[in-house]
Amino acid sequence: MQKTLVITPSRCTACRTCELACSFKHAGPAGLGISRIRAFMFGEGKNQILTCFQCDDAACVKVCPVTALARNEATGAIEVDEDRCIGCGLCSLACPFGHMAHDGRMAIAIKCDLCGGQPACATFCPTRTLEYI
Amino acid sequence: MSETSIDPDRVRSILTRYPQGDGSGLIHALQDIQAEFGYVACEAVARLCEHLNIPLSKAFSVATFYKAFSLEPKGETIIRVCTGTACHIRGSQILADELSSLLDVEPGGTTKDLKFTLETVNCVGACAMAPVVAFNGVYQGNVQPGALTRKIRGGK
Amino acid sequence: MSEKVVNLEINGRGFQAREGMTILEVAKREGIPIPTLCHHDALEPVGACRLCMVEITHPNWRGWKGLVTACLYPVEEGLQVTTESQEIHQVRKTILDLLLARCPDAPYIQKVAAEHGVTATSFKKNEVQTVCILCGLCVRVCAVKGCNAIGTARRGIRREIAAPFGMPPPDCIGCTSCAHICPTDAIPWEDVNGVRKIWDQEFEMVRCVSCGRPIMPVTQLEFEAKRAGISPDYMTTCPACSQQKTLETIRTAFTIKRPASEDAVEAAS
Amino acid sequence: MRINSVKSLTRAAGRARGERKRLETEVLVCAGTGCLANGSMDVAEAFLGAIRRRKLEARLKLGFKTTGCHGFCEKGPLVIIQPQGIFYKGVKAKDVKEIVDQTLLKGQVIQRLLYRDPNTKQRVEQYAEIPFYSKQHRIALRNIGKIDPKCIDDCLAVGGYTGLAKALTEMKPTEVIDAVTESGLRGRGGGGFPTGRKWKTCREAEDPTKYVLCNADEGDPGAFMDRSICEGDPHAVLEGMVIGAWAVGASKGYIYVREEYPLAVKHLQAAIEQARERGFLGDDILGTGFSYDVQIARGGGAFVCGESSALMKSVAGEVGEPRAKYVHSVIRGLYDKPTVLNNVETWANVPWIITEGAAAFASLGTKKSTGTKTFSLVGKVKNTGLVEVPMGITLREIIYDIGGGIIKNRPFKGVQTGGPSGGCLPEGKLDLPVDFDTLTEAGSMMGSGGMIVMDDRTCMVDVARYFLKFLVDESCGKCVPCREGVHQLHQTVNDICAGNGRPGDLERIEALSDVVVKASLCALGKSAPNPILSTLRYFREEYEAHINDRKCPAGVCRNLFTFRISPEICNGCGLCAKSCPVDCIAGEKKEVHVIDASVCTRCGACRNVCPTDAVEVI
Repeated sequence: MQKTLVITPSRCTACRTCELACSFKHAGPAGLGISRIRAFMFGEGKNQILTCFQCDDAACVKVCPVTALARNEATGAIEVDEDRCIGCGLCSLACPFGHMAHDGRMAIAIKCDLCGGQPACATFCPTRTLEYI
Repeated sequence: MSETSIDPDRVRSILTRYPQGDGSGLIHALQDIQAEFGYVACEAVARLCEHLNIPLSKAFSVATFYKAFSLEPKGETIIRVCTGTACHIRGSQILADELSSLLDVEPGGTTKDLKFTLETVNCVGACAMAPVVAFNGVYQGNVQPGALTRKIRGGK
Repeated sequence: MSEKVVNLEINGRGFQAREGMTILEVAKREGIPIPTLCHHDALEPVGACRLCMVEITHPNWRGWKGLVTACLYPVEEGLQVTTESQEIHQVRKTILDLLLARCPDAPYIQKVAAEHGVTATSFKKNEVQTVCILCGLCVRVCAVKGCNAIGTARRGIRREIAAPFGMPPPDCIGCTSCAHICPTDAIPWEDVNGVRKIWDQEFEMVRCVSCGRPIMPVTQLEFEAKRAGISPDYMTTCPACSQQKTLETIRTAFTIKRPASEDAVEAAS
Repeated sequence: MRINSVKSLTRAAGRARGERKRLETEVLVCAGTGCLANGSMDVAEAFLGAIRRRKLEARLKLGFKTTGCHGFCEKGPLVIIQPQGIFYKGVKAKDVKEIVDQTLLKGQVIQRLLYRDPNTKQRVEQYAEIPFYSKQHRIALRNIGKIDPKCIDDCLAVGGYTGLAKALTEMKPTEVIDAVTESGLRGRGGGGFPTGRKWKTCREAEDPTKYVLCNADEGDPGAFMDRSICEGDPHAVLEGMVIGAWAVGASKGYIYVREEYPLAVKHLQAAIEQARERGFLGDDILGTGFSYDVQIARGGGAFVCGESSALMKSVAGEVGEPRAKYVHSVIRGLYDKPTVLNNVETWANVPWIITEGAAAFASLGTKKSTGTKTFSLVGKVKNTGLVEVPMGITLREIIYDIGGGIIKNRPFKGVQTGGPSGGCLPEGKLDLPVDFDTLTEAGSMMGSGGMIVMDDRTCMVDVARYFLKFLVDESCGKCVPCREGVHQLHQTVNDICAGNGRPGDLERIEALSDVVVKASLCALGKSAPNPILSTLRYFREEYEAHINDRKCPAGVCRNLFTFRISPEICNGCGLCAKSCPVDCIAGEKKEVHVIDASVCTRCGACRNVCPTDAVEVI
């Protein structure tokens, strides 16, 4: 069965290790990249983690004019083909949850790709808030 | 851009010759527009694009790519100096220069009074009579320097 | 594309690829660098810049070998590809040298040329200097988006990228895809006070329903919603506000409806 | 009337021949583009008027018709009187009365209208005896000048469409392809690709929708073979195309004609309509059930559209930009369908091959270049015009025997073949046999058949500059090496011609040319440096004179010489002063004339008219 990223916010201490892990994992030679996952601190027990839901009927996929977004059938993640992306920004506007970002002015789209099946955020989460099971 | 207004009826009668939505008629239709109005007027091309269902940018690319089309109205008399190889080695460049300085236009240009358009053409296929100059499509062969000046001065 | 698998060699190493893939696709997949200027994976290859030239030969070709563009050449069984040689370098250098004569002030061309050892052009600089290398990416991306607002004009050395009849292009939706894909930043545009200016045209921008930040031109919103078959409402909130909204929704949902200890959000798959 | 079977074709041809046989005399007036420009329409009208007024038709059983180009355009307007074969050249409307009175009514030949051999000074009466014609062997041009191209019956009378009938009723498509293969026919448009092989690949392509096209774009400046065939024998082209369509299995086709050839368009259009009426085109051709139809696509004026992929784009109404042909157009051509594209001359040869047999064609020419080839022999040669000769004939035979040598017997310098993609060959190569491979080896190419003869007053640097300028204007501009590279080559040569050449220019030209050849996208770019490379190869010293001595020895590059009238030679005839467009030559009659160099534009008019060659280049 396909694994999913399960988030249990009640365990989150907002330590932001997930953000760092994500940045390191996706960083190019230029240094830290933008994290595809974000932790929000609202006090003990109320912290929240946001990352892509990998929607079934994903708006980002629908609006992309060059089919640069496609689901990786192995992991279930919607991935950006960075060589196809033309940086038009439609996907991040279309995402109703604000889960996508663009690196700088109209560069290519950035989103969670579940690290191809080994999400770094889950691997490094110290509190098992993030589990890939 | 246009100096003469484009009669929509004349455009419409050209459009009826081409099936709607078939872009392959573009070059022919542009040729008809060129022949009808002396140039490919923007308004006419815009109507053509609607008719053939093609983007205006494509029609513009085609109209500027091919030598047959002019975006500006042409003169009453179109003088075409053949610059084919045979004409070139028999001195057509001298004729082109002569006309250029006489009419005070570069090849491709039209005199301010819209009387003459000077063009050079790659080859009209009348190489045996080189050098050849055509006045509104009427060919004149074995043209010597000076003859054109006399002809145009005489006709002016 | 056919499913037939063929064997080929690149720089002496054997690879497998689907028949009909281009040399560039296979090389990219295998991490073999081939420089390009006019190529983009999302767009039809056209072979205009000629920078991706590689040498090919085949055991059946009786010693014949020649240069082809990697972006266009489809791989076939037994093909032998060389991506680097004295001759290929000479071709690439000359192309960049020529482009530098055309666009001496384009930083991107200066950079790529320098990477190939060309720091100054050996040719006469063109009279009309520009930063446009005529790679045609802008025209192709405009076509892919379905707008076809801009195109090439004229031919030869006088070729240029242009709006039809020098007027603001009627088919332009103000999306700026042309400007973004341009490797040399040759297409100017700006957003000022909720108005976008590009191709001598001004576009009123849709503003984020929450924060009021300009998002995209009204014309583009209509166009994109229609093309994607989604409601325009999907794209009237800026990403930051969307994120905030999501956060609020989750917090409200979980604090009111369920005890905090049991909440779990699954990333749907 | 529709012709529905081979039998009824035979009957129709018989009738048409009968009509012709009934005539005792026939007057043929050439109405090709060249003769028209010389006023042959006036001549034709004068004849028609005289025939009507004097009721010659009935009195003499006289036939009259205007024909396509005889090829000897320079001497036009041409009038031929059959069956005697009397050949009059330079006929004016006012000569018509004399021709009627003397020749038609009394059977006397008018001496002054006869062709005079420039070398022997002899008047020649018979068409067939004129050296310009006698050395020729006409296959592609077989009917031109004999028939009225606007009249399909005239074409049937000389055997038109019998090749088609044979192919459709007696041969399988594969047998047609085999015949064309065995004939050794190679594409006459420039590349010389074996026609049979092209057809075979197209036939075997999977897609059932196929196209058969004709390239009548003839963009090479200095070439007009295809124009003459389209104007003079359009049915031969159509017949060839239908045979080709039958062979490969196509049902639709286009003829792509240059917009600069209005007469060719007119005649082709008329021929298509007549052929449809008679059932040689359209549905159920000759009652065999086979269908194929042709439309004319008028070009928009772009040399690059002679390149096959660009032509196909243009037919589809698009910008004529070539694409890389890593998948050939016989597999993926017009609208991405398998497409056979041949040029006019190639198609015109096909019916002959079918009727006369592949062996007859293969027996002509050389082993690898069979058959004949049409050339437009122009430039500084005495007899200019269209010639068709067996392959393998030498350049010398064409230029000296057929062409009569160089105008005013000046020294020969070079001959340019193959148009802008070809090259210039020097005196030393004159004895080379003319065939596809030999010309290519020598650094030129066959091309479509333009042959431009140059004398010592042609500057080879200027010729290279001319072709480069042509190609700069005609490059589509899609790929960098052609757009930017040829532009740079042109700039350099322009500088050399203007007297601003620098040491090392020639080496830079060669290095850049090498890359343009290797890296350009299409044949236009790949062959663009040919004119400069071939002139550098054979006439390098002329470049060096321009660069090192700042001199143009031929007296063409206007910054690099002045004219002077040699006082020793000048006989004071005054012709130069009369010809000077800027009136800068002074001198009394019978006195030495002097050019005012400060006013002189170096147009060369004086040098051209001087009977004693007194005008010198210094």
